[in-house]
Amino acid sequence: MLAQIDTFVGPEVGWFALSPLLTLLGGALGLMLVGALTPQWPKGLYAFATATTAGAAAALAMVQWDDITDNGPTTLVAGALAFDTFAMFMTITICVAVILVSLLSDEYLRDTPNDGPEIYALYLVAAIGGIVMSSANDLIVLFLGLETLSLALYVLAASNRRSSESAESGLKYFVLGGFASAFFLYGIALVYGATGSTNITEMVAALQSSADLSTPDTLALAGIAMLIVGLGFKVAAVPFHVWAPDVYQGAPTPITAFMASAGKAAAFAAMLRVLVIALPFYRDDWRPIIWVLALLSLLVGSVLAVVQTNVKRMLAYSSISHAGFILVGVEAAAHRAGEIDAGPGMPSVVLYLILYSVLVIGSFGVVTVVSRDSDGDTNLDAFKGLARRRPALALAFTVFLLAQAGVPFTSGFIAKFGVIQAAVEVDSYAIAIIAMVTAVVAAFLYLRIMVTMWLGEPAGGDSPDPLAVPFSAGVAIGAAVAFTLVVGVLPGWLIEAADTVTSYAR
Amino acid sequence: MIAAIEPSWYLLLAALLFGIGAFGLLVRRNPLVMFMCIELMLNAANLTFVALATQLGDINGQTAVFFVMVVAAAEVVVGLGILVSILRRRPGATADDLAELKG
Amino acid sequence: MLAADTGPIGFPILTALVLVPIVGALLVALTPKSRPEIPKAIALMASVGTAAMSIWLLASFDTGDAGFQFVSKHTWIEAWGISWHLGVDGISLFLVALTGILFPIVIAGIDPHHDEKPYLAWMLMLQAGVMGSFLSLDLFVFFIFFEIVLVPMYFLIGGWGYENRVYAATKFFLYTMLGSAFMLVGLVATVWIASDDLGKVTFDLVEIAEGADFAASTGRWLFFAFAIAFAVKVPIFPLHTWLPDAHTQAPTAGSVVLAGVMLKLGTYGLLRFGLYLFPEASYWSRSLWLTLAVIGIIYGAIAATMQKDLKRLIAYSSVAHLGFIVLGTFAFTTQSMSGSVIQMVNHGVSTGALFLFVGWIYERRKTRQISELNGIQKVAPIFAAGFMVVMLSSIGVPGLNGFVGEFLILTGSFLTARWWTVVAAAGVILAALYLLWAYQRVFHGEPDDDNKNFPELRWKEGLTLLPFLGLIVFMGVYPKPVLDRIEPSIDVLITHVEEHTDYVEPEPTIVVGDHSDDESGDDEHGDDEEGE
Amino acid sequence: MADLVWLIPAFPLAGFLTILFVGRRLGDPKAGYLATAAVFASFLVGASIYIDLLGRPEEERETVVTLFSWVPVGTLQIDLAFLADPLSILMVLFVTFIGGLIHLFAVGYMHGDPKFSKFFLYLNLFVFSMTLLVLGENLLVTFLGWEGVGTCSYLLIAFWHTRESAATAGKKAFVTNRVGDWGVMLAMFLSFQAVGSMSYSVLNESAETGMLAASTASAITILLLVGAAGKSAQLPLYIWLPDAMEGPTPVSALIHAATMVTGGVFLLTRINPVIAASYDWVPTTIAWVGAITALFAATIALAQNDIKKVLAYSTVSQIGYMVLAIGTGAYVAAIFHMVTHAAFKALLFLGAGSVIHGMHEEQDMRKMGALRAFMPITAATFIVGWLAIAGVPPFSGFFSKDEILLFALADSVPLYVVGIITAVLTAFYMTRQVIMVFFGKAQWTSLANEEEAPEVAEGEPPVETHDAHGEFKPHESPPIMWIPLVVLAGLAAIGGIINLPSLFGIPEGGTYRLEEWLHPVVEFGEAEISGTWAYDNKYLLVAFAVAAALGGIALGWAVYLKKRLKPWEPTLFAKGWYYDQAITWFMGNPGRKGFDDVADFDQHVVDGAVNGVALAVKETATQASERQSGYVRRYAGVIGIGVVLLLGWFVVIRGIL
Repeated sequence: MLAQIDTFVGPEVGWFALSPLLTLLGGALGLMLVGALTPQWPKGLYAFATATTAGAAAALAMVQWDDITDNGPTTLVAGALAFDTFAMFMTITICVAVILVSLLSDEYLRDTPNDGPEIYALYLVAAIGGIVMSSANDLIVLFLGLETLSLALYVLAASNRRSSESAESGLKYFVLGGFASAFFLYGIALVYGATGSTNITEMVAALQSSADLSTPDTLALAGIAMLIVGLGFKVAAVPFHVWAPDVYQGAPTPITAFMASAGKAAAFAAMLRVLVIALPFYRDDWRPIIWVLALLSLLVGSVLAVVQTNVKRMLAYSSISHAGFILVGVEAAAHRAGEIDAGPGMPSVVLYLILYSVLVIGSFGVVTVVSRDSDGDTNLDAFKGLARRRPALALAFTVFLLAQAGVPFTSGFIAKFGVIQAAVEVDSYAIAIIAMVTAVVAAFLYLRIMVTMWLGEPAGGDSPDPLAVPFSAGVAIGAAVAFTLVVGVLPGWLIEAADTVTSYAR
Repeated sequence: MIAAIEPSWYLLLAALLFGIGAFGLLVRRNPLVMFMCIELMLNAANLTFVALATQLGDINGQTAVFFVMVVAAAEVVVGLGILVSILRRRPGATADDLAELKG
Repeated sequence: MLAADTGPIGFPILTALVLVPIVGALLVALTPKSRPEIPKAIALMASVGTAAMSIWLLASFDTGDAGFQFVSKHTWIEAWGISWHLGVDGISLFLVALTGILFPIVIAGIDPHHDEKPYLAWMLMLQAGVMGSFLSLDLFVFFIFFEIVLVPMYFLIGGWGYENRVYAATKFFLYTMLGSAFMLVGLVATVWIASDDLGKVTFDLVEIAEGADFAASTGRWLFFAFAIAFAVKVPIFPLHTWLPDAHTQAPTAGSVVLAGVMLKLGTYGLLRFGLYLFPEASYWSRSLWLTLAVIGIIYGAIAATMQKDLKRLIAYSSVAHLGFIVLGTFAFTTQSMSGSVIQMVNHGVSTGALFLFVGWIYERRKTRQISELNGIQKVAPIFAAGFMVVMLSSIGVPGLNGFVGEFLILTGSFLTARWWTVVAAAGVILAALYLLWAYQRVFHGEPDDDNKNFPELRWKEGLTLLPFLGLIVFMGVYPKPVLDRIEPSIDVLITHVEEHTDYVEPEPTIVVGDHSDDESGDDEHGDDEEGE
Repeated sequence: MADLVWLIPAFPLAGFLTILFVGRRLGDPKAGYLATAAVFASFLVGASIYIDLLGRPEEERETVVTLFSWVPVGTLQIDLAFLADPLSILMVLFVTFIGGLIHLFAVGYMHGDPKFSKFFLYLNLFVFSMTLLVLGENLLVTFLGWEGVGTCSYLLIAFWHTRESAATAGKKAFVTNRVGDWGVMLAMFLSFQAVGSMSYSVLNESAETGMLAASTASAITILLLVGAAGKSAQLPLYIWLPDAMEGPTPVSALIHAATMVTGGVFLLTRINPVIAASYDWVPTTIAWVGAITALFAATIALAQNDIKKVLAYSTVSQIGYMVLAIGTGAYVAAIFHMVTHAAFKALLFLGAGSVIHGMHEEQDMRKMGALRAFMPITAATFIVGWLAIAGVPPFSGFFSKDEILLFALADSVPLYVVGIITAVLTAFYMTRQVIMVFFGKAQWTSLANEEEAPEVAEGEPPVETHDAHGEFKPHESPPIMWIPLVVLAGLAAIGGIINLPSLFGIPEGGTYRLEEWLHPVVEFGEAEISGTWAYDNKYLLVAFAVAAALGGIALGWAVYLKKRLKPWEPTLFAKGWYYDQAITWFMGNPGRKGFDDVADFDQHVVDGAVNGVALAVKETATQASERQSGYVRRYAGVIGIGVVLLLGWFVVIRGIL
């Protein structure tokens, strides 16, 4: 390694391979610069620009996909980034999230009023961070991605300057986030000390070469503990979930949607990178922890949701229980970590991530539209009799809720089924059953919302004023519904795509 | 040379700093101080990096520190921004005053 | 069930049976609010079409063939080894037919009173779900239909039910979902474990059942994972308490469908996915099931006797009746199991009809409390007579459908589970007790002022009732055509059990009488033996 | 001809369907005549089949007519088949003939009832079921009829359903019968398990050839005895029959005297080879059940004041005789007595009906008396019936009862003693009734103006304008009602000839007709007991029997007409030994309590558990969500705890240990 210092060779950069990232980066910078230099753009244009950028990035990612499936995975920028289907899958997931969320944000921001290039630019930046996280092949790079994402999210959470809740959530998120990422960084440092590198490829090599793992390296173990703290915080796994309900509730609803989708997805991708890909040799050490985290998240998420009265908060808790479900998948992946036949663990996780992202954006999308009308009130009462005021919207929400409950013919069922299948395949029946049972508890929450929508008496009495659904938001929600149902009936293509992520670069 | 001082001392010091930072975050109400604690924790991590890098004779560990410094700076900027927007609404607010969201 | 490879016939009738209601539901949902008459028309067309197809199915079903017929099999989710595999055999045939026939009657005959459009949409959805569950031969497909049924039923109860509907609907949804939670895990486990024997991952029921051979301990765990879901659905004591609430609170149509076909998902599941998939485990655990069944029979009857709400009473009577079906299922004899299958249909018809009557009583008197009803027979004799016939069939009076099933179940069970049967037979006494007592309180005596003007049976109601009465009498007098179609499949199932266990179906010692009919009987059975 | 046996049930069924659809239009009295015609039609068919069988050699007097395969599953092959053999045809003959007469009577009796046509609807359905019962080729077809008659009896007892007592009585009859049916069903299952069939031919044949184990045979017999006890109102299940008198009187005559209640006796006779194949204690049990019932019911009959209640208990007692006969192997005697009893008991009931009719729905004998002047025909016929049941020669009852007593003695002395005592009691209480109703002082004149509401339940349609107040005169019934009485009286008088004993130098050809006729079904004839002391001293027995009858009558005469002795009617008898009350109390109190407890258990324990879980989750959630305090430093603390735990696991547990 010292050799590197003497004869410095600049890393050759696969520019095309990086094109999704670069597109997003360009988009972000473009928005900032052009937006700063030009007067207020015509309505909807910011959102449109953002969506197109993300769309382009996603399209490029798909192009890369074929390239990878043909030539196999590699690493980029001197092994800093992994260039594999896993990364691309997450890239697409995050881009989809950006598209939907930016469509959702359009009217919302104009009402707030908070319309301008900043928010959208931040979406793109956050997306970049997320993508870097999920394609990082070096822990430091991963940390950078994480911070990029997090800082963007802190700002976004606090972005509604008129709402004290927004500010509070921003601060809480920031303080706790900084706290957690400090642990994460310290974890990286310790692991670095144990393995002599932060580059995943070299780490694995080092661990393989180190003859015996029989005498466990305390330094490394402590590092792993710290890493799990950081990751656990990002995915909002109990007991590192404490921030999620408050932040989800306080942040502007579209932002919440973004956190719950892109944020969670990136975090789980990072978790897979760090634990499953980078540290398979310690899998017996960290798998039980994942098991416990999954258990706690499932229980706390589903149980606490029961007594909530604010829909955003309900969905926050439900997203915690979903995190538990995904952790079940991670736990399944852990059984086979580092093996040639990686098993269905990782695919089930990424599948769950993309499906859940769309679902949760759709759900929060409905909340956005409803709260627009009830000036920001997201209490359950605001949803009373929604079916009378806007049946289509109520139906859409019903679809999302049923999907989250894991009812067949929706994407949610496919997601849960995949995870359960993965868990069962490695004989971890206990957690699978627990997951399904807690899903029943969680179902109560969804039923509760549905009852309010369909059977509750709307404020307007018998002739309630119909509720206006903004165009772009409508498009986003409609797209989400369509995706949810289509995947629910024809999931084959997506499953096959997800199955390829097990051949990752390292 | 620095052989006089064992490398492990640096690690211990770093751990100590990290602990102080974490502890501070738990006990102090003033948001600014809480930020500082986070900074402290980050720098503890930095120190660890440096120490380990020298111990391993590997340059990457030390370069990492620079990245972290940048991140830390960015964090402070964002943090102060949020904090200012809060304090503008409610001067002298402490961390405990911000508990609207709960349950 | 070897005949699974009988290729799909020209017209995928079974797929159509599932899809037509779904399409109907979508069309209903899409109709504009301004034209309220269209949804009803569409719903009727869809359901009647389905009915027609199911009747055609009955007609063109090959009686002798024990295996699955009209099979249609297409790959669906290749990555997970899931295929759209539908088929019908003697066990499912009549449940499919009942599902097909029941819905148009209910849709045409019962008025939801408000929000007809979504009501119809949900009804059709429900029909599709039930159909799918009865037809599917793929574990995954079965599960999704089994599970999806909850949604329309939840909305029907919650949206068109009575005072306490939300509680009942939620209880129903969560309770059943809890059951299926275990089944899902068990189902996936079954597939993975079976894949070791089969060398591939497939959810195909037939392939697994015929190909895989589970170790006793494994099989038992898996069986119980399935059984819990079915036990809740049936419902088997002590998992039954969702039923009275759901029945009482559901709208009339909901109750009819619930009793008519939905409860059969449980008993059918036990036969198709319990015994067929896990013969060893189900045989091993038979005592448990027999005991629970008998408890259900007696307990349900006693509880029914003491109900103050007429609908609740009938709900508990369902618990008792389904106890008989479970008893027959786990007695493992040709008679008892055929009896169970035919009893599924019979119970559907009689109890469905009973719920119709309760619904009509409620429409007239706005109460279901027995104490508030009296002397109706004097003011509405025809109404009372209709109720009487249905009640007698539910009591199990020979010559009506209810008896045939119970008799077969008990006769068969007596061979393998004598003492259980002795107790179960006593349930027949109780059945008479609670129904006659209820009848006396509601229909006999002098009507008081509230009941003096109780309207007589209306034409529309009479027409709705007619098919039920027809079936009640026909299946009581001439069940042969039904039994002939059921028996071969049952024989195959029993042979399947015998192959996987040390069980041997007891043959009654035949005394070759000089009686020609008995000889013919023996010959016929001889043929079956060769057939197996 | 015998192949047309299916016509026998077909006619009543046709009548039933016709009345079902056009009954209301036919109305009163056409519907009644139609029903009557249907029944007599099947009687004619029965008669012609009888002639047909008579023309055949004895061993060919059996035809099986299979309509269709009813319940075919695997080894279980049950046809809807009829068996035309001496026994069944005999049953058909008297069921349809007496039934027809009762129909005819009912046309008059039910005249003016708003539900006239429905009444005959039920009656025809009943006859249909009854014929199924007796013609059944296998246990299941019999059971079909068995339950059918039970249902009809339920419908007819509760015919005046607006009367609470009627409704309750109907329910009681059905449920009690169900208890018996439970036995019959189990017997069927056992038969299937043992011989793989439920057809009598197979069952009996296997019993005769000894392929049927004695244990199984005994079990089947006892279970069928349970069924018989239910249907034929024997101890301990007789309780429903007295209450069944709530039904219209023709119903009591037809169902609860002549036909249905003999079903149990018929069934036991049908399977007599099985009884023969079972352990010795089994017939003895049967005999004693019959004997005790006979005596028990007779004592109760002593103290009844309701004209129909007396007859009801006497019916129970008489059927007791038949069962006793079965137990002692006197199947022929049982059937013989069944036939004669059907005649005279139907006669008595119809007579009672006529009286009630004439007394304007008065049923209390204490309010009657001296009616012979006002309704001579009724009185005359009733007296014939009285002599017949009392067993006075040469009336029919004498011969049949004597035959039974003969077998009883041949079997065991105690049985005979019980039998003879019962005979005395029978004669006594019947005398009492005849005197209270037709002789002595007219009590009704004094009671005429008294309010008789308690006796006449409201809701019962007045047959004609109630002129109870003012001049109240009993009147003879119209011809349509007394013609059947006369015919039945004739039967009751000379019915004995169908099975004369070989006594008093009656020519060989005339004796034991019935026994010969039934021989294909019942091998066991009087010859079997030849050589016993009883057989050798027939004349003595006859003397005893006659003495018993006349003694009873004389005693009754002395007590109730001449008032020589004080009537002895202990409350214990009047209340039927408190047996019914005891059961009713048990059902009402501990029984109902138990049921209630189960219902509560279901609501509070089983369902309570479910709701409890839900509540627990909710509670936990509330508790936990309070932990989510909103203070960021607390959150950090939680995270910190997590960190410590993780470090603990990794460093301590995984690392060092």
